[in-house]
Amino acid sequence: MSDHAQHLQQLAAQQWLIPFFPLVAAAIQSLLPRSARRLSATLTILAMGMSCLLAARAFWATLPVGEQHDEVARAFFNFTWFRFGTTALEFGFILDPLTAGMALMVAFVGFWIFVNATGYMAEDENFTRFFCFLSLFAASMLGLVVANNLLLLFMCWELVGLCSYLLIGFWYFKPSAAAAMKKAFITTRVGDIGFFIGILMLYQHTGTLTLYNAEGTGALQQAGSLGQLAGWWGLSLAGTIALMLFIGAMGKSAQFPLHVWLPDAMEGPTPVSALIHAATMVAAGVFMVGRMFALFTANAGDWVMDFVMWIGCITALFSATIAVAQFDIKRVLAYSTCSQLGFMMMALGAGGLVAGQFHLLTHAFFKALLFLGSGCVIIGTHHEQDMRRMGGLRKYMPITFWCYLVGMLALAGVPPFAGFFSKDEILVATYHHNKLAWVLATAAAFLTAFYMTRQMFMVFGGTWRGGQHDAHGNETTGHDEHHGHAHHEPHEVSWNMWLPLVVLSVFAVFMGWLGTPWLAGNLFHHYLAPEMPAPEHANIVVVLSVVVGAAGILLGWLIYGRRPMQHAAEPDPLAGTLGGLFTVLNRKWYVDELYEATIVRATQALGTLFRAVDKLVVDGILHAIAWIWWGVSQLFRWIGDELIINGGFDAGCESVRGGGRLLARLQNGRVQTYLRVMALGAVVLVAIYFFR
Amino acid sequence: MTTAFWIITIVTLLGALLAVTLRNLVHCVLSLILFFLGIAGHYFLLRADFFGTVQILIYIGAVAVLILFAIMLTRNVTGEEGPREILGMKWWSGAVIAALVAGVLLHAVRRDATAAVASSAPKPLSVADLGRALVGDWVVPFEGMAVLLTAALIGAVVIALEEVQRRR
Amino acid sequence: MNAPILSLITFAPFVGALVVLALPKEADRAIKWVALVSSLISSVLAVIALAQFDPAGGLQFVERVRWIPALNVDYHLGVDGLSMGMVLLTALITPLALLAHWKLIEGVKLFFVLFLFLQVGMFGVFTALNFFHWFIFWEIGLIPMFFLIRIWGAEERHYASLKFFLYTLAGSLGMLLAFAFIYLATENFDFVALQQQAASGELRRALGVLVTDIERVTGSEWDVGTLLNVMFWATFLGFAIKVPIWPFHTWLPDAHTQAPTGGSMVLAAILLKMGVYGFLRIVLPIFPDQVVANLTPLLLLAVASVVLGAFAALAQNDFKRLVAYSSVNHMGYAMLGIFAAVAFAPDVKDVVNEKAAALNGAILQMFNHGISSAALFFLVGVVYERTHTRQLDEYGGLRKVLPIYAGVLGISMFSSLGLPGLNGFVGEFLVFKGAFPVVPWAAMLSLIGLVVTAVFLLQMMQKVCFGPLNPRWAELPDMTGRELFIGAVLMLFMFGIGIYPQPMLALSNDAALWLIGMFEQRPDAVLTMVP
Amino acid sequence: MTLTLGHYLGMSAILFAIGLAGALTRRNAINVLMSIEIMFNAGILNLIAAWHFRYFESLTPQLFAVFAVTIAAAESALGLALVIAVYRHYRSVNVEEMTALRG
Repeated sequence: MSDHAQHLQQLAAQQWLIPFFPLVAAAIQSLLPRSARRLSATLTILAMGMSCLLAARAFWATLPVGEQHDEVARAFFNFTWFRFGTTALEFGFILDPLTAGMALMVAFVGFWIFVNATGYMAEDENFTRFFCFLSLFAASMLGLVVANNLLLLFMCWELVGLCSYLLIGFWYFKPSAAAAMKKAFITTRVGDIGFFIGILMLYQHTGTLTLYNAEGTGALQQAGSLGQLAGWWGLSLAGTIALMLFIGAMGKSAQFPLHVWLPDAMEGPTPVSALIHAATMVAAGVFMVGRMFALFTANAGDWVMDFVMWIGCITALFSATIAVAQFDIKRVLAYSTCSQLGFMMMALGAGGLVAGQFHLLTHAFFKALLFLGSGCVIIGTHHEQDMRRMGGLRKYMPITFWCYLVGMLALAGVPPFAGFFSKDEILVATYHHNKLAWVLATAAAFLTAFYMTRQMFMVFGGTWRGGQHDAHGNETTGHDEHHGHAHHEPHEVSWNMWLPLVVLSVFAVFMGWLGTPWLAGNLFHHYLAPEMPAPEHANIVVVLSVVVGAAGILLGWLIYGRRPMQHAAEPDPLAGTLGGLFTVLNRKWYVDELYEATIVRATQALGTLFRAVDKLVVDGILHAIAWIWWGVSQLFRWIGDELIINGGFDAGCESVRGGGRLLARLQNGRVQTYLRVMALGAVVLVAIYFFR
Repeated sequence: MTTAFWIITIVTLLGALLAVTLRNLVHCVLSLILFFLGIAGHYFLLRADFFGTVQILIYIGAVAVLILFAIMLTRNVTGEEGPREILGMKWWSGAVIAALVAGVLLHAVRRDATAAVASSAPKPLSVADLGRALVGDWVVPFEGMAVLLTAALIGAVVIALEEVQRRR
Repeated sequence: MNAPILSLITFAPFVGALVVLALPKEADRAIKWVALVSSLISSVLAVIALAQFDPAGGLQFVERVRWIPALNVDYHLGVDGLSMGMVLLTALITPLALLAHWKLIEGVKLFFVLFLFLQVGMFGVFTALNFFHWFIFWEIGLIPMFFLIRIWGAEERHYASLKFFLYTLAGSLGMLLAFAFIYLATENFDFVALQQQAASGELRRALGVLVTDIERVTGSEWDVGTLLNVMFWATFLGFAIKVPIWPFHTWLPDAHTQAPTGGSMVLAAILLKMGVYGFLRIVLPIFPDQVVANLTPLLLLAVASVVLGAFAALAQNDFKRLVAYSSVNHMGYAMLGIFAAVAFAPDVKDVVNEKAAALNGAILQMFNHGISSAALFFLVGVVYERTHTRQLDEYGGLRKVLPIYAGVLGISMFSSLGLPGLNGFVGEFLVFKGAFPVVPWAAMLSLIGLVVTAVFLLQMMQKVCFGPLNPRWAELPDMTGRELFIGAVLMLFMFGIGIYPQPMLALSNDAALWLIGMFEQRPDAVLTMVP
Repeated sequence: MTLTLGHYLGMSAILFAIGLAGALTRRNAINVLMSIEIMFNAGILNLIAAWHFRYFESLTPQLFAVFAVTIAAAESALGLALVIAVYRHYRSVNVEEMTALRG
């Protein structure tokens, strides 16, 4: 074993430290009183800083050095969690480029989001709690990234879901937030059932959930042989498992048709949106698919890869169309996240592992930037989220504006910003794989450029429209105390809020160069997957993507830039052109309504049905039995009282009651009645004996 | 023997019937004594002379007298039972049940092969044999019986005394 | 150690009850302390037993004394991996339940005496190895609970207590008859001996002799197989009602809802486990062939418990009823694991380990459900004490005034939901891990339950704690120190087992392997039984 | 016609039924007690008859009869004491009014 490998081994054994610091921070903060605000924030940021440094050290160690750069640097550390039967369930941590890159990104972006959050949440009374949840979130996300075990990954995956539940519902007193938090958890859990089945199948057939181990019997190391076995629905076993895992990823990464929770998740505070719903948590699905890529590609004949690609493609285009018609500043970003995640999935489905993961990284930076930027806008405009009541913010919030512009250009795919290179790589991968998907993806890219331009002009262009409007609804603001300031002019935000924007902007500009084919032959590809051939470049793709990007921006300028909106009440110019379609898009193609009418209704109906079954059928039978008993006892009473005993006997027996009624009729206290019954019983018994 | 049997049987049955149907309690007791006498007669007929004697001593001498005392203690000596209830629902149902029991028992007797055994005219047991057996093999039940009798005696006293104490 | 530790554990509360009986009625504090201390003595002894327990050692701390020679009945106690966890659970939950009623005012003496008797019954069931006194303990568990519900229950306590009593009594009747037959055939009530006789086929042979006798006397035709089947179903019914398995579960929501808080805690945490434990200790060892032959309907019932229980919970508007239905759902997982562990699946790779996962998971699930359901019922009680309503609609936004309560409720809820890191997850994962390869269809159907469980629990959380605060509750005080202590103890176990389940699994693993081995070693017998 | 065991058994069956009828129909507790005595005697008669026809080598039937007579005597003494006590309490010996056992 070389020195380098040994070093990696040591680092892998320390990978647990990366999630450990935020976890400890969360544990400490859960016990802190509400007043310990400064301590809480300091703890969170310090812990995240530690994680960030550790992740950077790990990243450094995985960088290709010397002659061994045609092979992935991978080290892992496994240990026993518990034993059952004659076997044991192992947990483990891994260190390879995929993990290291992702961990560094999560820790780094997370760190700056936390810094921003100290400003955004400055006035919230549950500040401490918020940072506790943030730390827990960071811990679970980092745990997910460093896991060398599918079950550990799944557990962190669920914990990430828990944190999103807690943070989306952070303003729990808003009914919409309370509903959204539940929706997020349940929707992702539907996907998780698929994930769970995948885990169970994988465990059954490989006998382990450890991804890599030294003996070469890890689950992923057996992917090849799984690819030879038959699974369900014409897939190989590996393909079936991959499909199941992908269903989980669909839930987490908000892929159509499990995307519905993501836009609602905007109910949480904006840094949460940035952290969970843009940069990192939703990325978990893409990361997981990347991590389990060996299963997806184990059998070339499987349709699971096409499935992934088409789901991604549909999501990319579908969400992009919705984003065009939204007015909530965060909602536009949310759908754009959906759409970008679709791009990533599409890339993975087209075989572009590197492209997908690369876009994941770059997107994390500029989407976090955009979300934090929108958070700054929201704070700067005193908790205004409706873009129609913004405008002209360029004047009031210059730093935010410039950073936001960088993020927007990166998202729109304008060269040389980060998004251009990564999206380009995706389009190239798709182009080689399926032309139709490529065309649709290009259309989605066009829409992306368009709706981002629209947002820029609505928010920063034109003049301030907020003052013209009466006090806005309580639902869109988390803070009642801000209500009175609604008419104030917007202002620039404090340094701890804009500094993260600046830092992230730098990355949004330069990050993409790591993955350009023109610079040292795609550095990122060599880092992540040196064993895979780099995709062949296709000029038409690049040219076309630049063209559609420019066209989108141009169209946006034509519609929204040339003649800015004057009043908040003014209808969207696009609404006139698109007519009813605009409403459909605005209402998100009515998917929520469809679910409400079908699945939700059906679930509730089933609940009512089974409650009724319990009440009417099961208890009904029970009560029927009880009534039969009662009836028999009544018969006895009739025979006993009316026939055997004098018919006119007193009312003394009438006072029998309740359950005792059963036999109390016979137990009238009269010795002779007992004697009669006894004699009759004897007769019956003897008669049975004789005449049997 | 057969003739004697039938005569005594008729007496016994008559005594029993009257004892359960007459309304005057004292008449009932008198009929009961007749019944006891009949039973004693059967015992003699069956060569269980000792039991015949015991029957007369205990039942007629003790039980019947006891019943008479009870009658006198509870109501006026010739007290009647109240309105006649024959043909009432209760009477009929009781009679039917009794008839059913009789029917079942008679059926059992008829079915049983041993019922056809004729008399082998055994010689009477000596009282001395009985006494030896009682204090020999059967001493434990015998002692138990003694305890039972004592308990009954004490019980009867306590029940009677209870009222006395309460009155005090 | 030669001290009869199991007897001490079992009867310490009994002594406590006697002391309490001797105390004057008015001495509330003394009564409570005596009850708590005697209950805690059992707990301490149980921990001592745990320290000396060797998971691989089979039955331990065995006490065997000739009791009724005429009936061949021994006083026979012992614990193994199947029962040790349950003894611990009883030792843990009962003192907490007593503590939950620390502020009780009415009928203190009777309440605590009944509770201690209840504890005796529960310990007795988990330690007894002879049907004779096992059954006595089994019924002892019933009677105090009946009175606890009847006297300290809520509005419909009369109906609920009677239903509970009649239902469980009717269930145990069949069991008693079945054991009467077994006794007639074998002249034996001892679980260990009966298990061996069942394994060697001796039981069937003895029943065959009995059947010929019966045939000779009655002149009718009997069949041993049918007789065994009837006996199996009679025994099954007795335990199925206790577990409860759908559709024998309807006593449970009523009883739970009407019972006082501590009663519900013990009922859910321990009494239900007596049913599952009965399957492990009695049904599986004594009727192995019948279990295997009837596996499909048994699995169907388990799945029905999981799915229908969850759906029925979804439609409840009563906080306590909802939690009660979640018990049906959760015990369904345990039953699924148990039935999966005995299924005949020769094609599955490494089948012993799969089954070991399922059975260990089921046993762990029993313990976990004990913890989380006790916590949930306790929390229902806490909020009911303050608001005097159980209607979910009437709560809302309680997190604002009861932040600590909301936190504890949230953690307990997630523990019940099976969130990783908390105890529920490990048990459910193991059950599914084992059940999925062995009986895939049942596992797949049960997965529906996982989603619906999440739905109804989150819906409960939303209605209780989130949303705008109902102004009626603006002045509610948060949890007191005593209440928080109870919650904290339970949460400690939730986190402990969730993060490091190895100690719990180590307790049960060898016993589970033994039970599975019993089924695995007799494939011929099993094969002939399967129609 | 020779006399058989059946004759005695049959007769005592009828006597027993008569006693039963009395016990079932009479209202007066003393009457009931008397009826019970009749039933008792019918039973004892069976024992003696069995001894006579079947088990004359054995002492057992007669000894059983001794015990039965003893019990019957004790019973009637106690029963009558009870009747008296009840009469003092209720001022009545009507068994239909003695319903304290009512469930």
